[in-house]
Amino acid sequence: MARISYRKAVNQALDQEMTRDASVILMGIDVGGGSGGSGDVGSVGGVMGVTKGLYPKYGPNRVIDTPISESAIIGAAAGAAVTGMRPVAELMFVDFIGVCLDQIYNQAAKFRYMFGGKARTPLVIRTMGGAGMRAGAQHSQNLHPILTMIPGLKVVMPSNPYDAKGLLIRAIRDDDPVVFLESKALYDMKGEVPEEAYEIPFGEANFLRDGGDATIVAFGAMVPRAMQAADRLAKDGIRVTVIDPRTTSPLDEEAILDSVDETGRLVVVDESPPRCSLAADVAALVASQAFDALKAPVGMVTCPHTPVPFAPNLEDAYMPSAEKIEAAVRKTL
Amino acid sequence: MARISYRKAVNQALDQEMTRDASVILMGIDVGGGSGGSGDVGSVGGVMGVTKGLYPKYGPNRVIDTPISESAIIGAAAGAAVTGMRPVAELMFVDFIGVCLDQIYNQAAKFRYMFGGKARTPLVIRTMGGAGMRAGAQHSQNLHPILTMIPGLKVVMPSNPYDAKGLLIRAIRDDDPVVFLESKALYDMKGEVPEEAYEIPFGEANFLRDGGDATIVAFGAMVPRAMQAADRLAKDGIRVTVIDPRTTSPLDEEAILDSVDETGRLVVVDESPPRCSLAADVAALVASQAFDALKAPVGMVTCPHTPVPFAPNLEDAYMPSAEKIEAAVRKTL
Amino acid sequence: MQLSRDELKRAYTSMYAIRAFEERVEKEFADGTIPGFAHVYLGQEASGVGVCFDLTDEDQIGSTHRGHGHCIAKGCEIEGMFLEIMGRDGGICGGKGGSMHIADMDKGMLGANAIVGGSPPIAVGAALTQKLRGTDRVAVAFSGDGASNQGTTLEAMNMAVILKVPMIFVFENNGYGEFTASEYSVGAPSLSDRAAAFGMPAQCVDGGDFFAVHAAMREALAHVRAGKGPYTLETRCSRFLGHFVGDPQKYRSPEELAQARANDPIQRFRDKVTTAALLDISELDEIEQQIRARVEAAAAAARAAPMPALETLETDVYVTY
Amino acid sequence: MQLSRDELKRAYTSMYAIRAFEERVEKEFADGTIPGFAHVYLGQEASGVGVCFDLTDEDQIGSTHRGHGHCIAKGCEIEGMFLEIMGRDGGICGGKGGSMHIADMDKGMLGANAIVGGSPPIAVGAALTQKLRGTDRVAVAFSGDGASNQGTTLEAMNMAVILKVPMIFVFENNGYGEFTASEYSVGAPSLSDRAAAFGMPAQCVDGGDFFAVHAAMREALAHVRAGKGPYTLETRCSRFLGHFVGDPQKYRSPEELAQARANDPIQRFRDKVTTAALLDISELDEIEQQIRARVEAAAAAARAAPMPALETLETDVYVTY
Ligand SMILES: Cc1ncc(C[n+]2csc(CCOP(=O)(O)OP(=O)(O)O)c2C)c(N)n1
Ligand SMILES: Cc1ncc(C[n+]2csc(CCOP(=O)(O)OP(=O)(O)O)c2C)c(N)n1
Ligand SMILES: [Mg+2]
Ligand SMILES: [Mg+2]
Repeated sequence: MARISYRKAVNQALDQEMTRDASVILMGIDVGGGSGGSGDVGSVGGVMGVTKGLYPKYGPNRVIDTPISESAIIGAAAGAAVTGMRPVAELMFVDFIGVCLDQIYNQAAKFRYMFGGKARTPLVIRTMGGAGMRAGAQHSQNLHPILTMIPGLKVVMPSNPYDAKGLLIRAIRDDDPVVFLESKALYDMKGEVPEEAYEIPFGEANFLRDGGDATIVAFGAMVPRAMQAADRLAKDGIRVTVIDPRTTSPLDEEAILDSVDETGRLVVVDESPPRCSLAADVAALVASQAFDALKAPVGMVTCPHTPVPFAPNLEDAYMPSAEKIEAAVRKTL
Repeated sequence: MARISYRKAVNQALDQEMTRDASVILMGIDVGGGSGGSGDVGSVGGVMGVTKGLYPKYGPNRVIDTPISESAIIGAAAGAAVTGMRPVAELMFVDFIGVCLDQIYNQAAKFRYMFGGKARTPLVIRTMGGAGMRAGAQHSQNLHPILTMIPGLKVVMPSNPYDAKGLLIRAIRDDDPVVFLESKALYDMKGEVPEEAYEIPFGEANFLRDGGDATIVAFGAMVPRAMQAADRLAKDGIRVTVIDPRTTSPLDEEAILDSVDETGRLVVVDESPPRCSLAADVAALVASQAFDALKAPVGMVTCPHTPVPFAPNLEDAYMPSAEKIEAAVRKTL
Repeated sequence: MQLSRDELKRAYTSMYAIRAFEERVEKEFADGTIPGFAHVYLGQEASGVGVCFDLTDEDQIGSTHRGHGHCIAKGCEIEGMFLEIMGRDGGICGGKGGSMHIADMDKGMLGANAIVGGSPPIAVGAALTQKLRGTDRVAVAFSGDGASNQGTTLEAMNMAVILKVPMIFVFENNGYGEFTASEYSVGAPSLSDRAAAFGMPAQCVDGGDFFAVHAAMREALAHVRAGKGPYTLETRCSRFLGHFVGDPQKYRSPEELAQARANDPIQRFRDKVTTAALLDISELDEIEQQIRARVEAAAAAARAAPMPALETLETDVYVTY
Repeated sequence: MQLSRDELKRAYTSMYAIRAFEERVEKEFADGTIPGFAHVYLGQEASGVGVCFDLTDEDQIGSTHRGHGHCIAKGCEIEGMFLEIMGRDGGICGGKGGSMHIADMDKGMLGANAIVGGSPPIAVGAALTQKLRGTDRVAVAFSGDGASNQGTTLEAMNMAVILKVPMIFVFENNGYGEFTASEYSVGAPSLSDRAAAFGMPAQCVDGGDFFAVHAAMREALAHVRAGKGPYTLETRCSRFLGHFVGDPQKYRSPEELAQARANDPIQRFRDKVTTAALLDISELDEIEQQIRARVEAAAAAARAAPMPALETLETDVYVTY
């Protein structure tokens, strides 16, 4: 099996699905890149190079450069989806949902329910989130809690190349609107990824490690950090279970509850400010449905209730780290 | 003391603050109403009549009708605030934040932090939320979790006329951006309200009832329902504490934790879908910080993970009711 | 272009169906049988019908909060509409949508929309589908004068131009967005000129005149079907009632209100076809009678219909979850 | 209008400061001393300086992700800017903002903005403050050609017109939004014509010519200060580098890249003032030397400066909480 990057895994999923199904189209700002310019059109392939090579292969009708008009991008993708296409719209940074959220949560996500089950909106919104790139307060957020709370939407947070490919293929084949939240901190992460297409189902957590002393639940870019913490703890003989739910909506509640039933201790790691976070969401799930198994206060490792700071030392301090996760686990013991 | 409606209490707060401070201005769609028309300009005073009478009194420079351009409304209010005015912008229904969220969360709420503490943005965004009016999926949401999670923003949810007036006066005098989320279901609720201006501080919960058997935390329009549930329980000799935090950010964590320390049982009532909700937020707070006091699983009474349905019977079933709250409390006993 | 007698009858049937439906909505609302708000289309019938007259079920429209007229003009059944608006089982959307969210995919009706400016981006996407599939179908986005100031609408215009999609922006300028006059809220001297500056042809027509709207729409359709990109049509309409049923409209002078009624598109249609001896009065009256009867029956049936089953509260959020 | 020798020197100082600052940023970025992204203003100096030349500290500007030039033109100190861009203690924003969020309230600089289309609505509000206070101050919103398609920008234009606020929309059309040409992304034949259709006067000028920009800006200021409402200025600029430092720009032909440099606003200013014998070459060279020295020193000091104290992570989120 080839070792490829998370970036490449996403690219491969898009490529294979576009080949398989002519109704899959990409649209977004510079997903091709260079439209209207005097040079090489399609040379860019997204600001992070994720869609590179697809414009040359599939052309301007299937890899559509758009103006900087996110409401029109997402809205048009929703409109194309509900009339039979399978658009993959790129929202360059998830930080930009503020200019197009209506089309996501009041339109695409609600069509089916509002219309009594008669609409089908196979829309994927690819976007990227997360801090650590020194990109400042408006380009470093994750915002998955805002997305997770929206009924009608599915939300995916892949934490490694293998999952990125399989979950994206699943997302494209899914008949509901899906937000596929890539982690910009993970684009260069490498891992083994099968060449052929495969699907990873939604709502099925990945158990990365088994251990009876405590359960760590982590999402997206926090998963590798949780694993680091698990390694450190293992050196002291503390064995933890590490769960990556992979999709935040649907959430594999059973996996989490079952694990806490065994370990009695829970730490949730969430790269977002604490209020109404996914950390709170999972903590509340356990406090309401696995309370009797709980032996210690639930631990939550989140960012502080502040915007993301620019200065590297502040940004590092802002994020959940392996150290903080380790300390939180120790506190539950 | 006069008994006035929640609607009138909001109106009175605006009126008194506008008289006191010339830098307080209102802006929004039809806050005056009738601009450019052939009839009586300022005759409307907001789609719910909340700002009625203010246009005739303060004129078009201080009660500013705007186009249907929420990003421009909120952005202009933020820009006016950061340059010295104290605008109260109306976002007619909170459901519309999807077309202007960027100006709220990436701009107004982040100015101060991003600019190293040098900006001051005394902006109030008045908006209304909540189901029960048969207004359908796009006019019935609350969306306070999205607002509560935003660092830099304060969020107020008044549950009665007295609080509405005192909290709005506080919001207008506050130097930070505040979202003042009115409950459309409560506009006709009457209560005693002093004629003179007064402030209710943020982050100080209101204890509506004391009882040692369990703690109910409820927000906005759910507070009267929690009180109904408390009444029903009282008939069986079950005494509950009912806490209305009044502001969701800042949240009076101490009040909640202290109460749970005494009662050992918690039910949170939140009119929103369950995921990443305020119910989850409070439940997680308690599960992490008052775990040792907890004697039973935390109860959460929320709406289901669905859009708000239109049909009256479905909408009624959608909302947390006194019955559901009562049942949730009994489950913790 | 001369319309046949059958076509004229079809146009009148559609316009009058809207009239009778909305008058019934007004009455039912007053009687308390319609929950929530109701924004009726009275006075704007010629606009919706003129625009939709040459569209098929495969052409798509995106609508607004004032969408009943668009639904009927696009072929939705009034029986299902009454059920929906009253929140009953069997409504077009199972009672879950309501007045502001009626959609009928089979009729190419992509939904009323309670978000001002919600539909134009969606319609761009519907048009994109047609372009990519190489059909000669089109998409239409209805917006009001008020909606013309929403950023989503303005973005959609530019996007439609650059993607060259077969789409028509219809701005029904009835002079008001809620209680604010377009005179005040639209900075530009003309809505259609502002649209034209986005790089597409635009026309402004008398929205009270079915024939004018229909003729302009034919030009628009010819343009977009030829692959020349989008087109804008502004129809100047009169809103008979207030923003919603029950609005006292103090912001409009009595003279203006009287003037709005004087411009009645139904009466103008009648006058035109009877003066030109294209249809007899008796034919028109017969159409009216049939429609009145159907509307009565549909409303009565809806009033008597059961509410949706409680189990449906949590269904159809997702295809799978 | 003829500028004095001192004014010409001030203009050149400002333009050259941007040039030297940005070239230094390019270098520091390559050296790894600037974290994150850097979008430099090289090639657009005449636009920012021409626009800001007659503004005072009480006039306000809203800027973009490409904001360094606007900051300097508006009077921000380059020492604080280097500290900020490197994320150091003592930066204009305490190191918390970074390149895309520099603001300086004392200078009427309301902030760079990393959200495309973020500033125009805010600038409408700043202008509203001036209108309500009855001052003769103005607000300027800088946007790029790409930002001209964002709904927030378009809404702000209409809003500014109807509120008649003293505001100038400056569209710096450098031909590209990231990697996409405005030729493609702007459906309208001209940005300024599109702006004009919103109901305000608009001009398009050569953004490489300080004198042209400045003259147009004087007209714009006269208009808005007379209470006649907003104004739009499109400045056609050349972007020397790519979207960000490090962009290989394969989407631009070598000829186009060469052409961009050929249109160098600094050189054109030098040529103009020396040909007309308004300033001596030696005077210009002296200005350059002084600025180079100051930039060197400021960059060195910033490199040597400490990071912000960790305690500041959680401060200044609120005034009170
Ligand atoms: C985003 C948004 N803002 C505000 C509203 C409230 N609202 C509903 S209809 C309406 C007026 C719309 O005016 P116009 O587009 O002219 O349509 P008309 O009612 O005249 O048909 C407003 C402001 C809304 N539904 N959505
Ligand atoms: C809402 C939003 N969408 C997309 C981006 C990503 N982005 C940053 S700069 C830019 C291009 C802006 O182009 P233009 O307005 O022409 O300014 P220029 O870079 O040419 O100065 C884009 C798309 C963003 N920052 N914000
Ligand atoms: Mg209107
Ligand atoms: Mg540009």
